[in-house]
Amino acid sequence: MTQPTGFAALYRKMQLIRRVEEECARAYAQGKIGGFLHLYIGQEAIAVGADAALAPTDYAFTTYRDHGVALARGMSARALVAELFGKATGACQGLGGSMHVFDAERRMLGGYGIVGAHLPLATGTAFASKYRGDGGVTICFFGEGSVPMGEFHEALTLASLWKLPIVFVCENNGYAMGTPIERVLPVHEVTSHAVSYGIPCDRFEVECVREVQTRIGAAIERARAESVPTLVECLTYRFRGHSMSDPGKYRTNEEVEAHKRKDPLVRARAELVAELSEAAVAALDAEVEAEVADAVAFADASPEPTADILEPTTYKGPFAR
Amino acid sequence: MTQPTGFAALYRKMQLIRRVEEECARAYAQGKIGGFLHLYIGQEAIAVGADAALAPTDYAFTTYRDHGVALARGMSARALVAELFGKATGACQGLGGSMHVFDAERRMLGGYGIVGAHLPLATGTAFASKYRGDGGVTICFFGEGSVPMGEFHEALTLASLWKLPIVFVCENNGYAMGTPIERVLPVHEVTSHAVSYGIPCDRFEVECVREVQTRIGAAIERARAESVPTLVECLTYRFRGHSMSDPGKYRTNEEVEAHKRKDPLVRARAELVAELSEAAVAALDAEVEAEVADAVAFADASPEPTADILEPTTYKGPFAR
Amino acid sequence: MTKMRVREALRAAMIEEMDRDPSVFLLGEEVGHYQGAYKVTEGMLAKFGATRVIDTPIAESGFAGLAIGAAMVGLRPIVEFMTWNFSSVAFDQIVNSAAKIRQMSGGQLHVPIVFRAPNGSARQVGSQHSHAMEHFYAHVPGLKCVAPATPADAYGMLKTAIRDDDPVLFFESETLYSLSGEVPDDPAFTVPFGQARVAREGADVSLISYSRVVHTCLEAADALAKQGIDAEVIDLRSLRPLDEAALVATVSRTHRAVVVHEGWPYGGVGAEIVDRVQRLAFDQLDAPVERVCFLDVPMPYNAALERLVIPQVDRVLEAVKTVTYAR
Amino acid sequence: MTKMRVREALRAAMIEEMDRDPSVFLLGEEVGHYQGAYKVTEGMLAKFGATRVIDTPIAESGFAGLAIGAAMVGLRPIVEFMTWNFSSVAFDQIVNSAAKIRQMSGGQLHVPIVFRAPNGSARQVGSQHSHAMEHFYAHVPGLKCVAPATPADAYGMLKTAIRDDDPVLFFESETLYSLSGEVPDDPAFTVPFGQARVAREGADVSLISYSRVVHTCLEAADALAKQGIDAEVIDLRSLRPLDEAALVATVSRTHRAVVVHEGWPYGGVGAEIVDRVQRLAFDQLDAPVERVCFLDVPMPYNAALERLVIPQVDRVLEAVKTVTYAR
Ligand SMILES: Cc1ncc(C[n+]2csc(CCOP(=O)(O)OP(=O)(O)O)c2C)c(N)n1
Ligand SMILES: Cc1ncc(C[n+]2csc(CCOP(=O)(O)OP(=O)(O)O)c2C)c(N)n1
Ligand SMILES: [Mg+2]
Ligand SMILES: [Mg+2]
Repeated sequence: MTQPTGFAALYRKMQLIRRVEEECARAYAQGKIGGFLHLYIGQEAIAVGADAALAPTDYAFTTYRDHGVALARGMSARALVAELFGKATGACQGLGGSMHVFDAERRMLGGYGIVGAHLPLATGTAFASKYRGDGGVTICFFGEGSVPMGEFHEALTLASLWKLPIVFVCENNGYAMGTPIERVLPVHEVTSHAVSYGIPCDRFEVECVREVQTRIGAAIERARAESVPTLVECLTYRFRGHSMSDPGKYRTNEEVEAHKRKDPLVRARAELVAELSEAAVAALDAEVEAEVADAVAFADASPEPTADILEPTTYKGPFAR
Repeated sequence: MTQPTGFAALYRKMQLIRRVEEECARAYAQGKIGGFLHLYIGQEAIAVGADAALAPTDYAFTTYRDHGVALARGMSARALVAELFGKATGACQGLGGSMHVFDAERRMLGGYGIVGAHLPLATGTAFASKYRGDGGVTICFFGEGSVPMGEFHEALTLASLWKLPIVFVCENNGYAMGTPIERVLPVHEVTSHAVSYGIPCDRFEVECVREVQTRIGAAIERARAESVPTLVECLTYRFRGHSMSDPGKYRTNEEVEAHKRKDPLVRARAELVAELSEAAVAALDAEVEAEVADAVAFADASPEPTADILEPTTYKGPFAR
Repeated sequence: MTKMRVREALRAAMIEEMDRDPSVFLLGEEVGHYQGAYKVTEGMLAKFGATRVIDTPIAESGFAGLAIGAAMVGLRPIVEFMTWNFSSVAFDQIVNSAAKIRQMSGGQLHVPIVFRAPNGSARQVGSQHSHAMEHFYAHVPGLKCVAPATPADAYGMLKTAIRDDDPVLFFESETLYSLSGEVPDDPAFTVPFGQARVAREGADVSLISYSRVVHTCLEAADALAKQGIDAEVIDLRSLRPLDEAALVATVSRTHRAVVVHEGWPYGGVGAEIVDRVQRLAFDQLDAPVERVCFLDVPMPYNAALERLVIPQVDRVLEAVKTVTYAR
Repeated sequence: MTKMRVREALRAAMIEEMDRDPSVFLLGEEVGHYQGAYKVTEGMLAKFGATRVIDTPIAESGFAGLAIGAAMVGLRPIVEFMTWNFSSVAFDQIVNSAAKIRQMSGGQLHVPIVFRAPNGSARQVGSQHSHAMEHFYAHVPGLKCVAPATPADAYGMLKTAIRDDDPVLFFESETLYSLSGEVPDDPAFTVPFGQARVAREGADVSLISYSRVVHTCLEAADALAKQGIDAEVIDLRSLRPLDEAALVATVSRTHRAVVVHEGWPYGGVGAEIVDRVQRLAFDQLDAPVERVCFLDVPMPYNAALERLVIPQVDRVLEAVKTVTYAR
């Protein structure tokens, strides 16, 4: 099977993220996944579009809502699902879980659980790229709920002051858990902060994955060429609750349905069918189904990690209590 | 002796702050004051002008550079100097020292040592005023060096979001310790942040104490009447080093002298002489000298605090280890 | 007496205190419209309105500091962190503002505030969400730290906390919220700080604990009873102040002790208990005090490994074996 | 051997490691143009330039996090906090990022970083500037904590810290910076972590300490010698890892121990030492272990009260009296 390229590849990745997460929701209900599970469903176009504009050597950081970015960066569905199942074959050997997915090889530098805290870290890999002069760029995703956190501001201050090659992507899905943006931010445009940090910005509704690629791509190229940070605000929507335990009562059905009708994945599929054919896209879908089923079967069959990994993942070398 | 009112009172307070601090510098060299000593010399017009626009029931917060605000609010020179000498008769019984001067009665709610950390506290007293509907306003002074700190941003977010009656006064003296503002802030106007927090702002060179009173006064009145926060940036200069241990090598003599030539205290004196007479102002100066000498003598003669105050200032009631 | 869950006991305590005293108010993430991330505050927004039950943005340092400021001038805030883990970004406000203002001001001001949240392990929430934060805070003079294990104590101690004139850090446990038990109907009922509770009397060994793992100790005591070992279980309830007299009393009865808590082994509340016991009851000890706590690693996500890291009955039994070895 | 001050020993260690390895760099407030708030980094900006000696704005959480991120991808940052007190606003980054990334990533990533700063009391700097912060951090698995007391150890341990592949928290003392002593000339000289040093041999009582108060203990030992009491002084140097063998060895020789450190009594490094001693050398102890540390209050500004709060020779002597009472 040859990997699709271009738009087909983007669609396929979005579909993969969607279907993996739907299966994860099911697995969660079956008790195969524990702890918190935050789904990215509805927001796939952002991670996929952004990744398409990144070089494989660029760095990416995101929040606990991290499956989309991980798969977009090229982590295998097997490694992701096995991680969520807490298995030794998971991306982080079952130690990280859903909120903390890492893939060092593919420069997916993690999902983080403390809101806002990963923005300084991402600023640090951008710093390292500049220090080394290796031409690397860092992309950092976060929710609009992080904007009141001091770390957002400290990261933007340092990135701007030191002209670091980083793109801050705010995935503004309108809610921080149950709290709408109106109860979070005095000024509802996150990009309003770009002015006081003296950096470029962009703000748009996420409808089309190719537009995401182009617009975040422009920020990535600016970072690479000029070593300048950009603040990008993507207006998006999550179709599910904040996490699996959230009944989502703070949104009306109508509101959710209205957004689902604008699902960027549905739009991408329709456009791809128009470009290729229903049969060609159906074939991609079938591939995805097989990949997802394989990932779940793989994760199911995988062994649990054993206690001997606890010490070497706390310190290198002899234990240091 | 009748207390002067109006402009004469403002001048007298500025002069008192200046002279108290000059004597404190001397006392520090004599070893009567320990720890850190951060002088306010050069910035007096800000605290004095702002205080003149406050009601006695309003709340004030500032940094470790707090003698000016304390005296402006009406703390006696005796209580201040005795505190710096670590005496039982000091404002905080000798426990706080120069960086932590409090006067609950005069609503001087403290000098704080962690840069940025008092901004949320001040937002809290403004919250309390609004909660109670008592018409109180809070004023919060801080250096431009605090602006990169997350707490600045969290405080402004909450103050704006909840429309709290507070005036944030940035005393931009151009340096955070040895670091000029250019190495601290990507955008050099602190008030640029007012836009992204959706609050009014004002920015001006501090030359005239009456202008400070008028302009900060407008912000105070807006806070009182409309319960709206304001960000005020006062461009000022400290004539001395950051603290007594700072030789201040990062500034040229010419730069310091140029600012001293615009000393708002000198200007206030000249204006007051023009309004009253040299003799009348000299009489005020003499009063101040007597007050300062009395304060130092009082502090010298005062007893040290004893160990029995340690427990009751840690907890109310029985000790809670 | 009314049977209620810990969640309801906490809510009842807050509601009664807010009814009693208009200066008491509640703030935190999702405490209002969402009815609380763990539903502790359910219904409170409707009852008290948005001026007294306040949803905050995610800005722990900001809203913790704001609440401390409000407390300095006479309000009595209850700050709910979504979990204690997130207090890590408000650490400075708790340690440098709340704990210090009484002292820095020479006693002119004080900070009557309660910080409360679930603490310790939940279930598979991973390394950044499983902290037992009391070990950081109990170290700090100026703070009080309490951690009830039952609905009655949750109720009575939260009322005491709200009435206290100094900052109180109130440690709950997600896995205890649904535990039910009898709670006195008397609204004047409070539980004073600094008094441990003998959760089970016994003569052979003392299991000293607090919060969730008190119940682990009680289970262990049942298992020990079958082996002919009569374990006493001490529920400390209050960590700072710590009930030294109760520690001495129990060790004087049993001469052997195991300290059981969530959180890592190095330092913290557990080490402090050991220090006090060896210092105050040295001659009573027939064996070194053992400790059962988290293994000294960040919390793993995998369920089996997590179970291994968190104190379980079997590890308590092992430790009891060690301290009773020489019997 | 060259005689140098602690300040110069630290600087020499940094300069040599920066010469050796281009991935090592230094950042912090006033480390460059100002030559360091305490002049530890004097001359380093001129030597290495502004890309490797970086003045930061006041944003500890931001620049600590930035440095951790840089370390995740192979740089080796040395972060100077102006003092450890200010790490309180970066607490989350140290505890939740630096300490956890190796584990959360399943071992894929690690964080070779050094945080260093003066720690503990200085002189009359008051309650917000006098923290002994090691008691918070030594609790946390994933971190290493060291606190040298001599120029040679400052030099050798800082080199070890910079070469370590995990986060190392390096605790200095403002009041030690001017202490001078012999430092080996060999640039290959390093001091491994986890090995205590016998600073003075003795047979009657062990004074167990680290950092500045090691010198207080040595003074106390001299005074005790005059009373006919032969005190052994243990300089732990490394707090996490802790040299258990050295603790057991000294107590096995003397059978009596006093732990002396800066910082408050509740929990922390001191309580942990007591816990290990009583657990690992219970049968060797002829008396309970005593502790001499800060009094349990925020640090007062007044000089006499500050002196009272901080461990002094007289309090060490008193504690020795207590543990040797039954001799
Ligand atoms: C410092 C901190 N406080 C609180 C939380 C609990 N929490 C987790 S996610 C979340 C909402 C975040 O919303 P947003 O940033 O908009 O991201 P989204 O979930 O919408 O992707 C909250 C409050 C946390 N993880 N960290
Ligand atoms: C969080 C924190 N970091 C560092 C310091 C050390 N420090 C004290 S004052 C100061 C400079 C502050 O400058 P600025 O805010 O401009 O106020 P100014 O001294 O000019 O009045 C620094 C770095 C501190 N007190 N708190
Ligand atoms: Mg959101
Ligand atoms: Mg300044």
